[in-house]
Amino acid sequence: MSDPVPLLELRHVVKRYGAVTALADGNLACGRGSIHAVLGENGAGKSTLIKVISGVVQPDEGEMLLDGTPVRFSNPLDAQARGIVCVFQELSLIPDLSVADNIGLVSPPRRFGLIDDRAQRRRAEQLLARVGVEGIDPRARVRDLPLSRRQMVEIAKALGRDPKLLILDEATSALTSEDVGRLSDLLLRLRREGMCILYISHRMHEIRALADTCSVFTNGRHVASFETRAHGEDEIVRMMIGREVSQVFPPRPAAPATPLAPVLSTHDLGWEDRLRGISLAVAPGEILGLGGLDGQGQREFLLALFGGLGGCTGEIRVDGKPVTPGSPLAAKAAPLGIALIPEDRKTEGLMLAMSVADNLTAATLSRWRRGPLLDRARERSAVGDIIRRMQIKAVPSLPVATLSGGNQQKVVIGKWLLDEPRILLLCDPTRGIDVGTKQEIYRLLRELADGGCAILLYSTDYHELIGLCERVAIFYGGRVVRTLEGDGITEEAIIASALDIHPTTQPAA
Amino acid sequence: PANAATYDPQCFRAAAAAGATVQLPAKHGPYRIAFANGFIGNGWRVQMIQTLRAYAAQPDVAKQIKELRIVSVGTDVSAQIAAMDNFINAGFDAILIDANSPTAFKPVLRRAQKAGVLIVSFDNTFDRTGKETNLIQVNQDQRAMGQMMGDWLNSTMKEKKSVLEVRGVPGNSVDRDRHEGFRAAMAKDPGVQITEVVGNWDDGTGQKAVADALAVHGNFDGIYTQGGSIGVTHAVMDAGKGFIPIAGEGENGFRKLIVAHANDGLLGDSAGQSPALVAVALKAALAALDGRALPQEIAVPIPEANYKTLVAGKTYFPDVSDTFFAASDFPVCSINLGAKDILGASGK
Amino acid sequence: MSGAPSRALATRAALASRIDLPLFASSLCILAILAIGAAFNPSVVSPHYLIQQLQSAAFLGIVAFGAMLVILLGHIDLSVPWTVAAAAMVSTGLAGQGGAGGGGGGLLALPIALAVGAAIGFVNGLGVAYLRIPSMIFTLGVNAVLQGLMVLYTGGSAPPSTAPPIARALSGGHLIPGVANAIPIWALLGVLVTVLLRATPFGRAVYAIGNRERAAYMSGMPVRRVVLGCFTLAGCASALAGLLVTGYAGKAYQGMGDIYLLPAIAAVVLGGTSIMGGRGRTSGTVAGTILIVLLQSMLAVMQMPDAGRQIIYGMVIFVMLLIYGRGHVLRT
Amino acid sequence: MNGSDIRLFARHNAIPLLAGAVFAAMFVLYLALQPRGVTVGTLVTASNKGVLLALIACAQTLPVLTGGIDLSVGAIAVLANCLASTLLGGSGLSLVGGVAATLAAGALAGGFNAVAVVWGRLQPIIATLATSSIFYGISLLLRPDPGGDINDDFASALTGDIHGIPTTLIILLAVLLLFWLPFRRTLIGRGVYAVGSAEAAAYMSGVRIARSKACAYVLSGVLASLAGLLLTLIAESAQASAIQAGDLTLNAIAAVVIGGTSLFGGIGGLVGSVIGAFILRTIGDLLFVLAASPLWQPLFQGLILLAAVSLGAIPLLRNRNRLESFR
Ligand SMILES: Nc1ncnc2c1ncn2[C@@H]1O[C@H](COP(=O)(O)OP(=O)(O)OP(=O)(O)O)[C@@H](O)[C@H]1O
Ligand SMILES: Nc1ncnc2c1ncn2[C@@H]1O[C@H](COP(=O)(O)OP(=O)(O)OP(=O)(O)O)[C@@H](O)[C@H]1O
Ligand SMILES: [Mg+2]
Ligand SMILES: [Mg+2]
Repeated sequence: MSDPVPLLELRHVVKRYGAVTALADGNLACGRGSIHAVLGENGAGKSTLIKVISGVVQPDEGEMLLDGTPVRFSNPLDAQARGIVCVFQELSLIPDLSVADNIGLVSPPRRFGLIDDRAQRRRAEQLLARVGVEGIDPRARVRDLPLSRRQMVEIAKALGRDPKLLILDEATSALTSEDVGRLSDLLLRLRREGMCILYISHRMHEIRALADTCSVFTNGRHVASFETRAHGEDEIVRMMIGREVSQVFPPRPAAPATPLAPVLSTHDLGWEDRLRGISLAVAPGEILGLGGLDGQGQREFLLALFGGLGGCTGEIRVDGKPVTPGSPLAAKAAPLGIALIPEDRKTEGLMLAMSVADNLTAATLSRWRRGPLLDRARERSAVGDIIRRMQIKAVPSLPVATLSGGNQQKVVIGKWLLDEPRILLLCDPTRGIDVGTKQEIYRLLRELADGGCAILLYSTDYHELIGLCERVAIFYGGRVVRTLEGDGITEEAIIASALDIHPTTQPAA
Repeated sequence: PANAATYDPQCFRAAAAAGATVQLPAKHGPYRIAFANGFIGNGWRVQMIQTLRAYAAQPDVAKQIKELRIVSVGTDVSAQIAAMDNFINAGFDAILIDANSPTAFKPVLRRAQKAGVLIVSFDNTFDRTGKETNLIQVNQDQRAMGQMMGDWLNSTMKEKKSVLEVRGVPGNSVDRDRHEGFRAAMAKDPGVQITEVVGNWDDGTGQKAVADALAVHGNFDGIYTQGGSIGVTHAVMDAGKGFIPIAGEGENGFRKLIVAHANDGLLGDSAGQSPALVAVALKAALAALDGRALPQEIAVPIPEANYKTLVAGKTYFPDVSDTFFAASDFPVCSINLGAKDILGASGK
Repeated sequence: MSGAPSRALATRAALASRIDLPLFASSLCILAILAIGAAFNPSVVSPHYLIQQLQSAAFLGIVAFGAMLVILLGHIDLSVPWTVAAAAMVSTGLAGQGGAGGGGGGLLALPIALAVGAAIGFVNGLGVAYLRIPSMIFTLGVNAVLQGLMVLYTGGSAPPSTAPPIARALSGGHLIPGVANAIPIWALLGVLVTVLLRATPFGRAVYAIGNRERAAYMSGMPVRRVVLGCFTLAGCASALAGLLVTGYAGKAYQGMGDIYLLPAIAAVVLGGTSIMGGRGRTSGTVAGTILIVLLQSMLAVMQMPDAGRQIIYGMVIFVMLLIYGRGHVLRT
Repeated sequence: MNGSDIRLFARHNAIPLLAGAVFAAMFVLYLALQPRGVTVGTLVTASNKGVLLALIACAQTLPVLTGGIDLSVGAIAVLANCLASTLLGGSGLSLVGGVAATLAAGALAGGFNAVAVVWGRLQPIIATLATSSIFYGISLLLRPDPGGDINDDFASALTGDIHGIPTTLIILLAVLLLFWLPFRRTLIGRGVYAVGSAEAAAYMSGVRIARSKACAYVLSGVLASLAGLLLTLIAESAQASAIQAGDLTLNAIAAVVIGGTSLFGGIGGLVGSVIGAFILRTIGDLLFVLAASPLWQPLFQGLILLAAVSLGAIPLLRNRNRLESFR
């Protein structure tokens, strides 16, 4: 450590939740003017560490030093008063308030003791401009913004508090690469201005591009801190998960000699002003990627196929026959056999307080029936099978809330695997998931495709699209602007089409 | 002295001999009459409104009425006050009211007085301040009713050791008056132990309360219930400890039970608030508007009948619903409405 | 997660599920009330008195089962008062003595009452599940409409209101000597509701919807139909209670359901069902019902003035809730 | 305000604006059908009963905005009614003291709810159900029998008119302008919305949750006691009536919903609730001027109530994203 007195130092911090030790030995030191990455598997204790630093929870043991003096925060407000501001993984925006209200939530400009709306809006505009998203109207309700915009607002809000220490806990998980680029520039600028930044992400390339130092955690313990350049990516991953991650993406099978008839196709599918005439087709065994900037209609497209949108125009065909799924119930039922892994697992994928087993069988209850009653024995053995098959680290009878994010995601996927879908729709399924788990999920998707399942995969991570998909449809403004195929699926091509730039060097596909 | 001077003293009997009288300058009919009802969600109120319409439709009454406007405002006091204000503002000649509160109408009474509108309150009447000149109150004397039931029990009970009193809705003035009257009657015999439960004038509540009291306190020598008499009687029957004298309200079903079980020992006395009070109130309003002198407090005779005096088709109706209130006529006021007249009133 | 913490978690969860705090606490409270009552008057612990309480509890308890189904969804049914009254009044009116279907002991009264209750519940369910109007407010409106309908019904025709024999038999008859039939009916319903909630896809969906409706919908559960079903069943429960109360009191009348709404909700919540939905058991609701009925009866029997009764009643619910709240804090 | 401001405002306040239009239509119809034309008396009458419910609805709105509910507002109003009926007999300073003491009692009752909900962590709906029973019990202790002695000059002045404008309407406007508008722009006021919209996010952001919630319940108690005070002045007496308490509470919830405040919290405001309350009150007035048949009146009232609360469903029915209609 070059800095004699680090801005923040944690020594042997312990945090227990009842019988669970979330953080067993938390050590960390970070100085001004640096970006410090915290790495670890899902459930390694990163978020817990952050929560301790930012006053959300109080440590059971150990000490925390700010500028060399011991501190103890009893709530987030305490920490903020000392210049520690956190962008949480779970967004901390208030959906029903305006963007400006959110940015000035706790310390708005005031006149005569009352909030000065005009000054607050001006300040919001400045901060949004500083993060590079001038396009967001400060008067808009946060509820009306797409997730990626919200994350940018969240970052603007954090900056508005003049932090000495800025913490980003997977703050980029929903951002598009363009936003990430903008954010990186901003962070580097802030570092130059002397801010200390704690950065948590599962995206290795971002960490390599940004971080000066890294700290790795496993099972709640600090295992190593080092200069980012000191170790290669593979080494760091090995430190995190204790094994080699050789090949992230499974090999693609050879394309079939005669192209199979599509199992699912859309013709001129439209919905409100979010989907404009989308025609796509996917064949059994194929993984079709959906790419593009966030919020260009990819989610709506998947939702429309799954019966979640009313008033669609155009046509959806399954096995060549026109269908109009009116609800997820209809979409999953026999002739269609569609499953959707939703974007937000906490509100759309899981009943958090219910047990892992109940969640796993939630989509297939009618299968475990004998007469009018549920056959518990069959249900239990099915749950056991899927837990083993997907290597979910979970006790079936415990609430699914007690699982780490990665395992929660596996439960969501497992729930639909039990239904043996013919068509699987996935909406950003690896958001906030660690490398090891990601790899398992990739392998699983490939396995399913090989078994004849047609897969539509929307991802904000273009490495995933490149590594997994045979074809990638790029969305822009509710349309498919380009379809990339085979070797044409490159980073440059994806970015260029996502921005709706037509590179002259490459012929349109 | 008032009695002699007032109109039709047979029907409009003064509650107290020295009570005030009301005489307004005579107007010319036909009149615009309004009725500001409160709650409507129980059988008594529905029957009362039916009685009013049946009575008002009788030819000799109908010709005195230009308009009869009825509103039911629910249980909110302020809404009822507003309804009265609306009627005053709309220039009605007289307003009938069954009040949600005995005390809440002082201000609106002042306004009515200023506007020269006659107010006739009945059933749930007002606690008067004594300054009103445009107010007539028509009611059965609640205190007397309580006392009457107490006296009857005293004279009917075989032994007089313990009595069960089933009270009405707490905080209500009718409950208070009947209770006081009953206690005054019972005070004549200080040896009697009185157990009190709350029945809310509701059959289900009263039945449960009586059943519990019977289970815990053993038997009683007599019961006075202010309401929910059918439920109370069933509680006694279910307890299987034999019948005891029961003094209760005027429900047709209670009277049917008395008749059916009088020989088994159900000595019953039934006296209650008659829905036909509204007809007396209307009659009084019309008389007062004609310029006749009336007592300010009119005590309508209490329609009482007991196991010895019940007559089918007159004081009880075997073919009519249990929830019908059997005391539906006041012959002294020439109000002779049978069950048929009242139940037919909805035809129009 | 390593093995050790998950094993610890498993034992903790097992412990938590074995000791059902609300059931335990309300049972203790029931015993305490009985002890205090017995000190006041020993006949309080006589079988006769206790069975009588169970009979009253059966009426409230049947309503409470319906309320529980709806509360488990995270909804509430405020139309209970007039559902009880309407089902009772219409069924006695049509099938009671003197009614059109009066023959055969008024046997038709039962199906008629259930049909009326189901229809009302169905309308509630339509408003809540399909129109997406908050249940608290929609059922309040339906309650007002029912009151209006019943005023018209009684005003228009003065229908018969004497309890039909079947209502008397269901509520006060004795298949088991000394035990009013309402009690075994309640018990039977308890078993049925438990099976429905614990062992059928419908029940699983009820908990799922109460936990997170959107996730249940996205899992392809028939969310709207389940909501509709629960409200319909709740309507049936209120209707059945209405018919039993008719049999008990000897007549059907307006306002007969007023005393069941708030106590039923209190019973469900005291039984440990979360008012937000997704958590709760039949056994708790039974205990909560008995607790409420016993408390009300005991306060009346002890000649407590009404002001005191209200205050003590409120305080007991309050304190019980605080105890549960603490238990919850300890568990998480 | 420019065009886009107005559009945004209209979009964010669609339901209150719709409710306002409905109320205007109903009230104009009512006035047009007045048999004797519109007088100050007509307006005072409409205002007095409307403002009473409006104040209770305001009291209900604050807890609802935090995502809670207060089933004891009616009981607090009745409690204040009973208390005020013993305190407002005098004149001058003693009158002022009586008013202050009544409002303080309301604050105390609200404070009790606040302690239960915020620090006791009880579910508001059931906690306030329990406290309403307690408050009603205390009302019965204060006033076992109906009655009370109120300075009638004071009462007449406050329930009359000033230059043709109903005094109670002025009081209501004062509440909205002097309390509500500034309150919404305080940190606590915004905290009320933040907590109702997303409690965890608000905590993470450093909003003082406990303070905002507690404030909502205490202020709710104060507003409810203000309504109780008004009831005392309208009736010049008090009655410990459980029915009246329940009636006010339920009507207030209906008014809140009609006025566009979400029962899930975070959306809405006092102005909408006031409009909702006036709509409810105008239903009865319309039945009066239309001379509806008495046996049909309760049914009409129920149907109109049902229709009015269903207004709030219109935006949802328009919603093409089916997910949005599931929480
Ligand atoms: N509220 C809690 N109650 C019980 N255990 C908890 C709680 N919060 C965290 N834990 C435990 O602490 C461990 C570490 O959780 P934490 O959220 O810090 O992981 P993480 O490193 O942020 O994972 P991810 O990459 O998924 O965000 C989890 O495995 C969990 O078992
Ligand atoms: N009630 C609980 N009991 C035990 N553990 C819990 C509980 N609630 C949360 N946890 C743990 O807390 C950790 C963090 O939970 P959180 O809700 O933050 O997941 P997450 O961090 O969003 O997951 P991810 O980052 O992978 O998306 C999880 O790993 C989970 O194991
Ligand atoms: Mg984390
Ligand atoms: Mg996490």
